[in-house]
Amino acid sequence: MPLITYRKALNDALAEELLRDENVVLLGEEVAEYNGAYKVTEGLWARFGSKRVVDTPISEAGFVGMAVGASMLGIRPVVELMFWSFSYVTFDQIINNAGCVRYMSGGQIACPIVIRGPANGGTNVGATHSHTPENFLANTPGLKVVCPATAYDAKGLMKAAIRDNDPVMFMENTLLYGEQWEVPEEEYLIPIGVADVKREGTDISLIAHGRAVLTCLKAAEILQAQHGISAEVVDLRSIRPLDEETLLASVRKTHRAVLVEENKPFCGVDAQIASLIQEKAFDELDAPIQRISALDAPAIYSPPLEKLQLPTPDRVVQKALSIC
Amino acid sequence: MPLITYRKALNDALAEELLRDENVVLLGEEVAEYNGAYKVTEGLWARFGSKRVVDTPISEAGFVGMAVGASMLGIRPVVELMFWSFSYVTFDQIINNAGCVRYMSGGQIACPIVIRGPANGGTNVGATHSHTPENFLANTPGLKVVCPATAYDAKGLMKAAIRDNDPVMFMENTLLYGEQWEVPEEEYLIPIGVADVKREGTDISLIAHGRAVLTCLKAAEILQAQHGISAEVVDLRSIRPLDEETLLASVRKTHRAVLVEENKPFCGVDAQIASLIQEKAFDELDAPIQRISALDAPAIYSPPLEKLQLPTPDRVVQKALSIC
Amino acid sequence: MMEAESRSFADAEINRCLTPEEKIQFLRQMFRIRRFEQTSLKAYNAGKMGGFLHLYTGQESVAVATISLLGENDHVITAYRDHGHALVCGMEMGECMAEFFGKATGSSKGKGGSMHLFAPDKRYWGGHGIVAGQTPLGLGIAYALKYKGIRGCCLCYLGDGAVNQGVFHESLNLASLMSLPVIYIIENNGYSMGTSLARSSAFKQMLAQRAEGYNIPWDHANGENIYEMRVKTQAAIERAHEESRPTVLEIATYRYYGHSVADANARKYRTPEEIEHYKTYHDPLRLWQKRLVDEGILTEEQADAIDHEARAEAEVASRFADESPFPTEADIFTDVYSEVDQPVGDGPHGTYFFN
Amino acid sequence: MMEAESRSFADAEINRCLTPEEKIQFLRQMFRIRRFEQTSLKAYNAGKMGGFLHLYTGQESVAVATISLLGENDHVITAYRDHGHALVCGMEMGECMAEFFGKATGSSKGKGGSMHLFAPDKRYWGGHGIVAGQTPLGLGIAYALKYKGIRGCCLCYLGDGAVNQGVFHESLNLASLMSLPVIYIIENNGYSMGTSLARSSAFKQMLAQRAEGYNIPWDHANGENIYEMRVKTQAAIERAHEESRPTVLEIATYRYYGHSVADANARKYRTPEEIEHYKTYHDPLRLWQKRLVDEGILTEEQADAIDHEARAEAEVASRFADESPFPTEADIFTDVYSEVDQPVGDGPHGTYFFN
Ligand SMILES: Cc1ncc(C[n+]2csc(CCOP(=O)(O)OP(=O)(O)O)c2C)c(N)n1
Ligand SMILES: Cc1ncc(C[n+]2csc(CCOP(=O)(O)OP(=O)(O)O)c2C)c(N)n1
Ligand SMILES: [Mg+2]
Ligand SMILES: [Mg+2]
Repeated sequence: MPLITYRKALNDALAEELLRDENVVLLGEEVAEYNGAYKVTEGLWARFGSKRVVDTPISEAGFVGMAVGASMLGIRPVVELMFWSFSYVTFDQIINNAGCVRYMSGGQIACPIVIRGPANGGTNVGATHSHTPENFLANTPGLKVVCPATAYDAKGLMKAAIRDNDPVMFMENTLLYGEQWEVPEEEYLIPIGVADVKREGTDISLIAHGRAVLTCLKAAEILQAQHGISAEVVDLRSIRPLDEETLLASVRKTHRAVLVEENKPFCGVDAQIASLIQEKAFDELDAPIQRISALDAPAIYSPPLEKLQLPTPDRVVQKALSIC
Repeated sequence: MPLITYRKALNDALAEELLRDENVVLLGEEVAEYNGAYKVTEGLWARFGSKRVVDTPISEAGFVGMAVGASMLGIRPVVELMFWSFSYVTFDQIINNAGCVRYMSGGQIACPIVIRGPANGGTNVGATHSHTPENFLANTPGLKVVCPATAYDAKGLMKAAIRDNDPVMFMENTLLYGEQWEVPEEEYLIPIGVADVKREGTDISLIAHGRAVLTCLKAAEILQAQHGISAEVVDLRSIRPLDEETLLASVRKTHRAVLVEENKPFCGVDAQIASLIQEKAFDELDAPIQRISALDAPAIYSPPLEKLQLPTPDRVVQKALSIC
Repeated sequence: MMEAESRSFADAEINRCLTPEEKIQFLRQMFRIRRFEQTSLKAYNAGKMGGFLHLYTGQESVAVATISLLGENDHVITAYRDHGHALVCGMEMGECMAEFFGKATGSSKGKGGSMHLFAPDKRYWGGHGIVAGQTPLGLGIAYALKYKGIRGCCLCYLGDGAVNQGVFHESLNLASLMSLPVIYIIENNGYSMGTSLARSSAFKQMLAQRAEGYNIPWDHANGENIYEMRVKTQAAIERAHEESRPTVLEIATYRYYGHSVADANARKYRTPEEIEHYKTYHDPLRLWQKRLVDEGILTEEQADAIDHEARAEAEVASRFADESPFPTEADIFTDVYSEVDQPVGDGPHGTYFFN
Repeated sequence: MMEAESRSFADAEINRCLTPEEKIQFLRQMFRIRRFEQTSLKAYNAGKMGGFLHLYTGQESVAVATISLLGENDHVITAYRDHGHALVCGMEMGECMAEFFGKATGSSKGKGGSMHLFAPDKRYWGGHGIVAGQTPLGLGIAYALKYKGIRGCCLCYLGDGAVNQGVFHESLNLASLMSLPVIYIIENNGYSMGTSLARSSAFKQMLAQRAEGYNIPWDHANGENIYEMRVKTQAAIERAHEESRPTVLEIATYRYYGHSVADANARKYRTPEEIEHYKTYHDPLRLWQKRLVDEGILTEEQADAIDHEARAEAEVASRFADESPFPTEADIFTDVYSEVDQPVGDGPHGTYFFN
């Protein structure tokens, strides 16, 4: 299988879906002529033209709302937020219009929209540009939320998201765009709501989403090599719907769990996962579930400090050792 | 002690602080001449005039941002959101400007603002008007979040919030405005970050915030009367900062906990509380922590159904029995 | 307004071509809205429904006149004061009233309430509770039409208070920049809740003039005058259909009741005289009825009969709503995700609900 | 611009009263900004800092001219392209450069980065990364001044792309309605990232005209011409001071570098000729220097000396930044809550951080 970047995987997914369905349209700031601030849409404007790949002004509430409205008539907009941090200027359109219109219309209206872009810290862009709102969005019944950790997952999930009839919030990571993974040439889709065991293990479950999955894989190597501990790494992939079965099965096997995320801790995704595990696998737990999240302050700018603010393999190892 | 309503308690707190500090100013839609959509500011415009009690247009992002800016120069704005649901059109101003300006300026700038208003379902106003974003806001380091359940707490916490040098998100409940409690005539403040044991008990801890506290108190009565179970009711009062000690002490005493909130379940406040308890009192738990939240769908309009969507004493009793 | 100008609206081609039956139909629609709302108000006061109820009474002519011009590819979207638009777009009184009552037979199965009436099959897209939240949605409908190559437009209504939400301005810029066939109709009833126009908005001549900054044509019309509104709306529709360009049209109107039925101050921020003056001299229903009588195409008796029919229809709707069942507890969880309601392939996967 | 008009700006009272030293100081400030940025660019390319770095090079005259008029009760707030405003407001190169390097000696202790320079003691309120997010903050500063009865104003800068954020419009309405002494200065450099003005904004004559819809006076100025900017800014300041009324002032300018240093397309959406043309014929630094030489108050040699001083100052700043320590891990948790940093009474109560 060819090695391609996470960025290219997304780009391929978008191109394939643009080709497949003429109702798919990409919208966002700098997505067309500029090829995307992070080049995820590179070449698509040249290939598909100004009708299918559309630059917008800096009006997130306006163009997200516009895309929601268009989706009600059967258009399938894929809207880029240059950063998910900017979702806060269009939060109302996402939560109330995309998230509630189906319900409030008694099921008469569907909203097949994808909103995508990077949601991560770690690139020294400061507090306002480093938000990770997957927990806010997944709190909202009516929205789906996916956070792919690899190029393979990014491609398969993006194609599924575009074909999905519900609004899908698709969270990428600028630190992953340049990373490579094996991705098959043949078409494939990954259903939303299915977690992936990225590494099998028997002693402890490391449960994560997004880039934290890679942090866990590194930690698992260290745990194996230096401590003889066999860690299983579960990648949630999709936050809502959530594949409870897979993560509970892992915990039932290992009886210990460390949850790792780049989200802030208070009411982060892993608060929910911890709450779930302790409720549904209480008697299986040999130790309290441990969590590692971003250090609980606004994202600091200072480059070396910011690295410490996000979960590191070392912190995961230490936490794992504390309960093994 | 005189019995006064939750609404009057807030009104008194606002009046006292307006009188005490000339930098306190109330701002919001219909807060002045109309006396407030829910009459929390009744009489204040007549008493304090147009400089201190200010009507705004329907521009939440504009006037919240304006208030944040004014607070940087030492004004102490108390901004009403007619509903906390409308915070989504000003989410960026709250999270990025109020929440991050202190950090990003390296502590040079304080933002002594209070944003207040009702955050609750249960009044048949539909999905877009029934949001309870205390979990989103408490996720955000830099913001404080309080959710008073009684008139007494509302008054003491509001006065503390106005004097606080950090941005405080103050969440009221339209269903409580008309309820009465004893409130002393002498001045008092309630420090933010201190929970309150609203009822002592030995067999199980019911932990809640906002109106769910009252639901728990009713459930505790039933548990006592009909099942001989002694339930302790812990009112968090403040979500961030959080009085971990008090809630953990309760769990260490009762060894069982049911968490009750009107928040939606996924990454709700109680996900965090559950995560905390299982981590810090793992060996003290005799049963999995149970949670009762709003039924996990957008708020339904239909009046009888909406009643079922929020936690009821009966559901709390059933959950408690399931682990007692 | 000058007598001559008023006559010229009546004489415009778009109005001259109206048949007497069409003109009478406008009256019928206004009566239907008014009687429907009166019946709903009674039901509200009897505790048959909850929450808000934003009456359109006094503004009926706006929805009737503007929507009367729409063809089969033209769409409508509005805010929470949506009863008039819903009925004129063809929704049944019964499904609307049942929605108010929170019944399973309601247009949204009791899930939306009075602010959220929808009938996409009639190209009526709601009913939206967040002030100005519908303005980019209306833009999106226009976008979809243009994208699909359909010659149509979207009428997007908003209030005089709603113009101060930022998203409306973002929408104006997008509408002009992308050349979209959206027509923003500002129903200026002089108040946003208890706040008069002058206390909520800074402007030069009128609110619609803000469109100028976006190079969007704008106009204003008197909401009492159906002929005038039709002329001005028609110009906007032609601009949308022919040039795919947006318009902002401000219509002066008035609401008789409070902001919503729960508006305790309804009679405080406006003088009773002001309200009475409107009812007496500017009631669009009364004025149109008089005009039809003057034009000799209707007698007072016929008008009364129309009124009676409307009352009767509203009564039937109310009974229907009353007798309908409430949704069940299980219904709370339907219509959240299409994938749960209508699984595709081997889905749905994973847990969707977390209680 | 007509020769005569240009002369009349120079002859305006506000410019005639300038001393030679003041005029030379403008040049010095422009050199300081430019050399500071060149040094920072070198440091960026050497990996001394991360994230974004939005160079103001080409626009220096705007901050210099407009801020030159401010008195002790006048305030400044801007967006992320903030180096020029920061230096002109009196921030030291060292604290700014250290901030870029993420050092504990930085103006925000390394917590804010280049987009977030603040000096409230100099009435300079940042440095804001969310497009147009600063526009209501500027309004709030003006609000506070008026509230306290202080005769002052706030200059709030934004870009040509930022005008399309809704919150700016909400701010305009509030500014006019509440009569606040805020002056919005649109630094129109023709591009928002890679998008030209024409592709991002619909307008009639110019962006500032949108102010008209809010009954706010507006004007425009040529960013090459310090005298003109001073005249037009002064009019706005007087309006703010005397009448407590807002103004929108659009200033035509140009940035030489990409949107940020990380802008890979910097030379794609604009032709190299366009950029060269600006540098050659419209460089504000060069133009002002020439003018001062023409006015006979400066020699080329003196100008070179000023340039040298600026370079040297920037070098010192860079060394200072380089040699400064990074914050410690514990510093991550300070400056989040004042109550934690400076406890009042028996506080703080409860848990503030949740790792
Ligand atoms: C963002 C937001 N802010 C506030 C409200 C509360 N609210 C509902 S309607 C309304 C007044 C709107 O007035 P206007 O736009 O003139 O419309 P009208 O009610 O007169 O039809 C207000 C303040 C809301 N629903 N949404
Ligand atoms: C709400 C928001 N959307 C998008 C961005 C990303 N962004 C930062 S600057 C910028 C361009 C702004 O252009 P302009 O306002 O003209 O200012 P200039 O950079 O030219 O000074 C964009 C799109 C952002 N920071 N905030
Ligand atoms: Mg109105
Ligand atoms: Mg620009």
